[in-house]
Amino acid sequence: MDSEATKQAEIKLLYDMLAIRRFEEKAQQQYQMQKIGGFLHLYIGQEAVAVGSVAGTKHDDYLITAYRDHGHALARGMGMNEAMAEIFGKATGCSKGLGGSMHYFDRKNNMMGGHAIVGGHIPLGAGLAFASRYRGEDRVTLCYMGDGAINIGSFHEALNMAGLWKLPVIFICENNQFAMGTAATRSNPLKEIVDRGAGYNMQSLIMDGMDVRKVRDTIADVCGKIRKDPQPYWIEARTYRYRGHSMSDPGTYRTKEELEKHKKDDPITQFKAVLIKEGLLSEEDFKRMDTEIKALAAASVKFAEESDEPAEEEVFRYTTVETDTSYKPIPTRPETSKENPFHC
Amino acid sequence: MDSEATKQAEIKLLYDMLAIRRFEEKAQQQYQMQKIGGFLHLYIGQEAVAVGSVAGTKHDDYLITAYRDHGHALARGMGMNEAMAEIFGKATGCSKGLGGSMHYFDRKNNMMGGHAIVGGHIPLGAGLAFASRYRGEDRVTLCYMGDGAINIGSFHEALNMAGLWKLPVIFICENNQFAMGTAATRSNPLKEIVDRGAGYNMQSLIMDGMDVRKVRDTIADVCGKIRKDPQPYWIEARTYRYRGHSMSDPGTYRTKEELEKHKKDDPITQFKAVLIKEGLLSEEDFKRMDTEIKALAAASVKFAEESDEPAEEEVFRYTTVETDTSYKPIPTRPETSKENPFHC
Amino acid sequence: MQMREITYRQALNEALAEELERDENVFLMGEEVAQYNGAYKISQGLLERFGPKRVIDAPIAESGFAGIGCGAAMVGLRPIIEFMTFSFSLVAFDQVANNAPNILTMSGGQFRCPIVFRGPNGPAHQLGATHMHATECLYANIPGLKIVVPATPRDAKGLLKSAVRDDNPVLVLEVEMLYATKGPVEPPMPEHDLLIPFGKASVVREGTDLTILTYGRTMPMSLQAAATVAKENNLNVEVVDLRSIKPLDLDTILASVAKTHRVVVAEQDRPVCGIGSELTFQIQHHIFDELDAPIARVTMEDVAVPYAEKLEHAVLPTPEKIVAAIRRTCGI
Amino acid sequence: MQMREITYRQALNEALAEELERDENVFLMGEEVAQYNGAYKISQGLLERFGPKRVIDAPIAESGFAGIGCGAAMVGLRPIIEFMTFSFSLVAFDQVANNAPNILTMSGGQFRCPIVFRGPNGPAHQLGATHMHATECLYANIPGLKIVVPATPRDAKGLLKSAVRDDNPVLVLEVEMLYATKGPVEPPMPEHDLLIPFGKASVVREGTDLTILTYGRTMPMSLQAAATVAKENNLNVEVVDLRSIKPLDLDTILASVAKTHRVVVAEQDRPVCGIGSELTFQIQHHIFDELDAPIARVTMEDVAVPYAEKLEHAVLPTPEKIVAAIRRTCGI
Ligand SMILES: Cc1ncc(C[n+]2csc(CCOP(=O)(O)OP(=O)(O)O)c2C)c(N)n1
Ligand SMILES: Cc1ncc(C[n+]2csc(CCOP(=O)(O)OP(=O)(O)O)c2C)c(N)n1
Ligand SMILES: [Mg+2]
Ligand SMILES: [Mg+2]
Repeated sequence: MDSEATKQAEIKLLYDMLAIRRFEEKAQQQYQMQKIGGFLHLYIGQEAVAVGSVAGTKHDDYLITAYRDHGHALARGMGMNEAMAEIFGKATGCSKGLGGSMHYFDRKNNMMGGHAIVGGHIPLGAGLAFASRYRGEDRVTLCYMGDGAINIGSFHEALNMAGLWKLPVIFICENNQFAMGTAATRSNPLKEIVDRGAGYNMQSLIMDGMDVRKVRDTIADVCGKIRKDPQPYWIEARTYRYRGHSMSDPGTYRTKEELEKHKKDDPITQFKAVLIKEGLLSEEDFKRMDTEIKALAAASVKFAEESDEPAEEEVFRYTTVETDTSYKPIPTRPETSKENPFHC
Repeated sequence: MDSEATKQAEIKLLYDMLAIRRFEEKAQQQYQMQKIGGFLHLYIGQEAVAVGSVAGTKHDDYLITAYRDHGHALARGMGMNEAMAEIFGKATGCSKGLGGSMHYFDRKNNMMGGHAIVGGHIPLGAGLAFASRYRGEDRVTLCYMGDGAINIGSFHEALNMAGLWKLPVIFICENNQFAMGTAATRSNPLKEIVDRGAGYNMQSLIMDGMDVRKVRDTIADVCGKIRKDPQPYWIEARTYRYRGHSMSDPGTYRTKEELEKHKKDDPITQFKAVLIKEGLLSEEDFKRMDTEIKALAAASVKFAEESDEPAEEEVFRYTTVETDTSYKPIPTRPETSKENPFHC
Repeated sequence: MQMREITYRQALNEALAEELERDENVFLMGEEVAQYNGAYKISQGLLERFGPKRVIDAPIAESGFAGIGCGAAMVGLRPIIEFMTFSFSLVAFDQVANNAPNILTMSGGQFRCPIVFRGPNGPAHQLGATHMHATECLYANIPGLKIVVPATPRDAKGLLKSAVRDDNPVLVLEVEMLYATKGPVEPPMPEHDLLIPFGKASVVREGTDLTILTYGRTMPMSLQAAATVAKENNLNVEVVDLRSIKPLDLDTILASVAKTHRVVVAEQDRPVCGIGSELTFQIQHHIFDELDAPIARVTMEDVAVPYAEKLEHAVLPTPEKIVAAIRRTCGI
Repeated sequence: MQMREITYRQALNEALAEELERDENVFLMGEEVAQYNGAYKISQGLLERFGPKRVIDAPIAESGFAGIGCGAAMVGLRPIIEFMTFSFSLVAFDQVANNAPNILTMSGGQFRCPIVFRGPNGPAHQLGATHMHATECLYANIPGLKIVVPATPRDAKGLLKSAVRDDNPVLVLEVEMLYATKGPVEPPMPEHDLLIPFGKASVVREGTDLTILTYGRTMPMSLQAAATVAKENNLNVEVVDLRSIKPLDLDTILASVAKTHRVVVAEQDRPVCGIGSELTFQIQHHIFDELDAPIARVTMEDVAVPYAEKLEHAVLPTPEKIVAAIRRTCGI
């Protein structure tokens, strides 16, 4: 990449993080105004994980995550309009208003869903990687989960099989230190969450989830290794969530001081300072960027409000489908090599 | 213990192993004569694990295992009559003929069941230990499972909570190297099964499951430690099953040579030779013992045959029970100390 | 006795507190039940009052802690296991269906499994398809489980307390949408020990023209529908709140139907193999000749529940749908 | 076309082989399906023929490999997941109920989940309570799943092949007790591509006096019962094999009932909220006036299935019980 492209790529990291932040602030506001129902789990504080890791992948690598999914979807290229319309329950939403905040899907961006049963998507993630291995593609799957999810059975079963069959999947534990009100130290006996990989003889590492560049570089590096030599990785991303678990959470399980301490590591503030120091960005640039993003977020609300509700038939239409040939599954990667047999 | 008592205890180890062997040979014969239905999973080859580990416990420590459960029940003191009657489906069986071979229960011996859903009993085992911790008893639970069971979710959930809450339970993986036809190396990515404990930060060790004394001493030692300092252990017992997975298994997944090789380590033959060498037993003594045991096994068939079938009402009687005060749960251990609070 | 107006939530909380107080073998375990005071605040204050031995936060491992409860119950503890919602009990299905009820049978009666599984069940509001399972009909199919669904604060308290004292595994399926509703309840212990027996339905509105069989979330909807048709159609509808799904109070059900000859089942679960289908079988089996019209049912639609509010509303039971079913059944 | 007599087991094996041959996206995964040739030998020879990429032994981790199947299906593979028995699918319940069918809805149609779950379902012989679950009524309650239960070799082959080609999650619930039974089946591919559509019941015996609605294990029992009452009571009983539980062939069912006016449901599952209760609801709902007698059902008893052979026999459906139900329903 030439230096201008490099520069743009760096700035895009900041842009994407800020976009997630402003989008969610807007969503939070709408929720408080009761324009949105259901649960709303905000990603604020964790933006570097989604943005950095997505930046370390190719666009056709698969992404799958839990219900705290706005960040991953936006980082992968979903527009704010689609994202906001979904939580408004509109037909123009990324899941046509049928999924809601916890169930964002975006096929064109290979975002294979937010999933709301804790741990339930981890086998799906292994399955996506299984498909890539089956087809001899060098595609990598990124499967995100929370620190609370590592205690449920489906986590174990998926990691075991991923290890056994050398599936090309990175399991990223976004350790934001709490599962709802339960500190990670109260839900598992490990010294460090990264240690859980040892039970699967799996390559394991920790990454600073507040540093977007480190995340990107780690994931890019690991993806490179996996493409050459398919195998799963277990990565603990150390991060923090600034908001409550969901909108109804009073957050009494942590002190103000703890929260403020972590806010000092804010991935956006930190990275903005770095870019300014490196001369890639001025305070002015940042303001302009922020204004632009805020306008997009505001516009997304308008878009969502003005969009139509999904028609009632949609529900029935998507309970079962007619089997037909018009539906095309995701195409295999061009790099497909039939030479790479899948050994179970 | 005086030396005569010690001697008797050593001989009892051999006796108990031989009793299991002969009982199951008889059961196998009855199955082949079609006097028994359902599944029949034989423990032959693994006797040292059950006998040794039970010898390392106190009688009111809890035992729980999977469907390959005859050995554990007999080692714990169940009579052959009750055991044989159960697989004959008779009212005199240990579970009144309602459970069958896979579901042996024996309350008076604190044998908390054979359980037929792979891994499904592991949380129960943790629950028994939880109850002991809750009551401040220094009782230990022995929870056995196969090498195939370590890949299922409930295993993971139970070990995680046992580690978290420091439950007094020994998880014993009887690694007989196969889950039905699947070699352990084809079902998990570990170097050694004992490594799985690392994912739970759990004290872990391997024991030679063909050496009854080593098993007894290991378990006695670990029980002692747990009584002082409650915590779970993860133990891999290396063993081998000589018969098929169940009676219908042709066993084509292993070679005759492999089987013969392992038969050289036969826990009974080995230990008999040791006792003879140490002068605790003569060849004559052994023959007498064997004759006595064989007679018991034969008598158990007669007992089973002559026993009544359970009455039809029994089924309905034990689907739900009347809540009443006549039912007494297992009493707490006399050593109960209310001083030992349970911290979650 | 002076009745008080308390919420369904508070009633459950009192039941838990009274049973924890009464018997030291009783403990409460589940996700966020202790320090967080419960995701839906049912266990508010219990950690403080009873301490961490009796009120226990579990990791996200429903199958594991359901099983731990079963194991502890086998040797005499009386666990109350909270599922944050019963949609999450699906990951523990095998423990609830294969261990809790089978231990008694398979041990030939040697071991009992006195365990309570409780938590909100059935559709809430805009949570999407994964979080909206009404599980009563799934568990009703499993022998050995008792199942109750309280629709009022008084029933919530009295049924939960009875559940804790029952020697069998009992599911107390609560209704999130009713947590904040109020109703009269007897004073707390020690003044009064409120126990409501299982297997007793409650005729919450007497009538002669048609019987609505209902429970849980659709119970207040049924009363509303009955009021509407009373006013608009001059129909006198009887409303029977089943309260207990298993055992079922067939006597009360059949007596009501034998009186009205017409039935609408208003249920919060899905239609196929649901509670309504079972009730239909039972009624026609026992009093075939008493029926003057086909039994109608109002249920969730047989679709994955959509997120969008209007769509969700369209697929869930409503008072309007119950009114329509009543009119259809009465040929109006 | 020359029909052959082959077993139900062989028919399933052929179906798997033909579909694996036809589409390289199809793979078979489950415990012991490859090297061991299947616990019940349904996949005999498939590893040898298609290799370890297509026929895959999984660890004991039903939830995990069911979920892996769903993930693979989302991107275009066509997994066939074998549960060694459907009793073991209970540990994977959430994957089958919450992921397989909901992905389509929740993604607003972006992703399909064309997956087949198959294996023996329902009571076998003397395996005790944990191993005897008939799961059809549990899964029938879940929207988005299709469910078929073949009772003959031909149906086994044709329904399984259709399942593999369906774009929705399909459960093929096989009957272990019928694996060894024989019946006529068309020649294999390429000569004939046997596809049996879902939602079509089959009238396996015509009659005028009473309709037996049945499927799976109780289908041959029903034929036997029909023969008995033909001989002993001069009754001419129609037997309808549902074949497909969901979608249900209401047309055929209602047409038969409208002809005979009497119904016995002979089902292999448990009574409460079972298939029979749903059929009863549907029939009375659609053709209330056509019924001359209450619908009777013959099911497993609502108890944990005991091990002892005689007791087991006592709680399972039998031809004798079906005969008795027929006579009762006909007032004999
Ligand atoms: C099986 C299951 N159990 C419980 C829940 C309720 N629940 C939703 S989120 C959550 C906490 C998860 O914490 P973590 O995995 O750390 O993710 P985070 O919220 O921190 O992103 C719980 C208990 C659920 N959705 N699924
Ligand atoms: C959940 C579940 N899946 C599958 C089975 C079928 N099954 C019974 S035993 C067994 C193999 C278990 O092997 P292992 O744990 O090594 O114990 P072993 O038989 O060697 O004693 C399997 C797959 C089951 N009973 N439960
Ligand atoms: Mg977290
Ligand atoms: Mg084994």
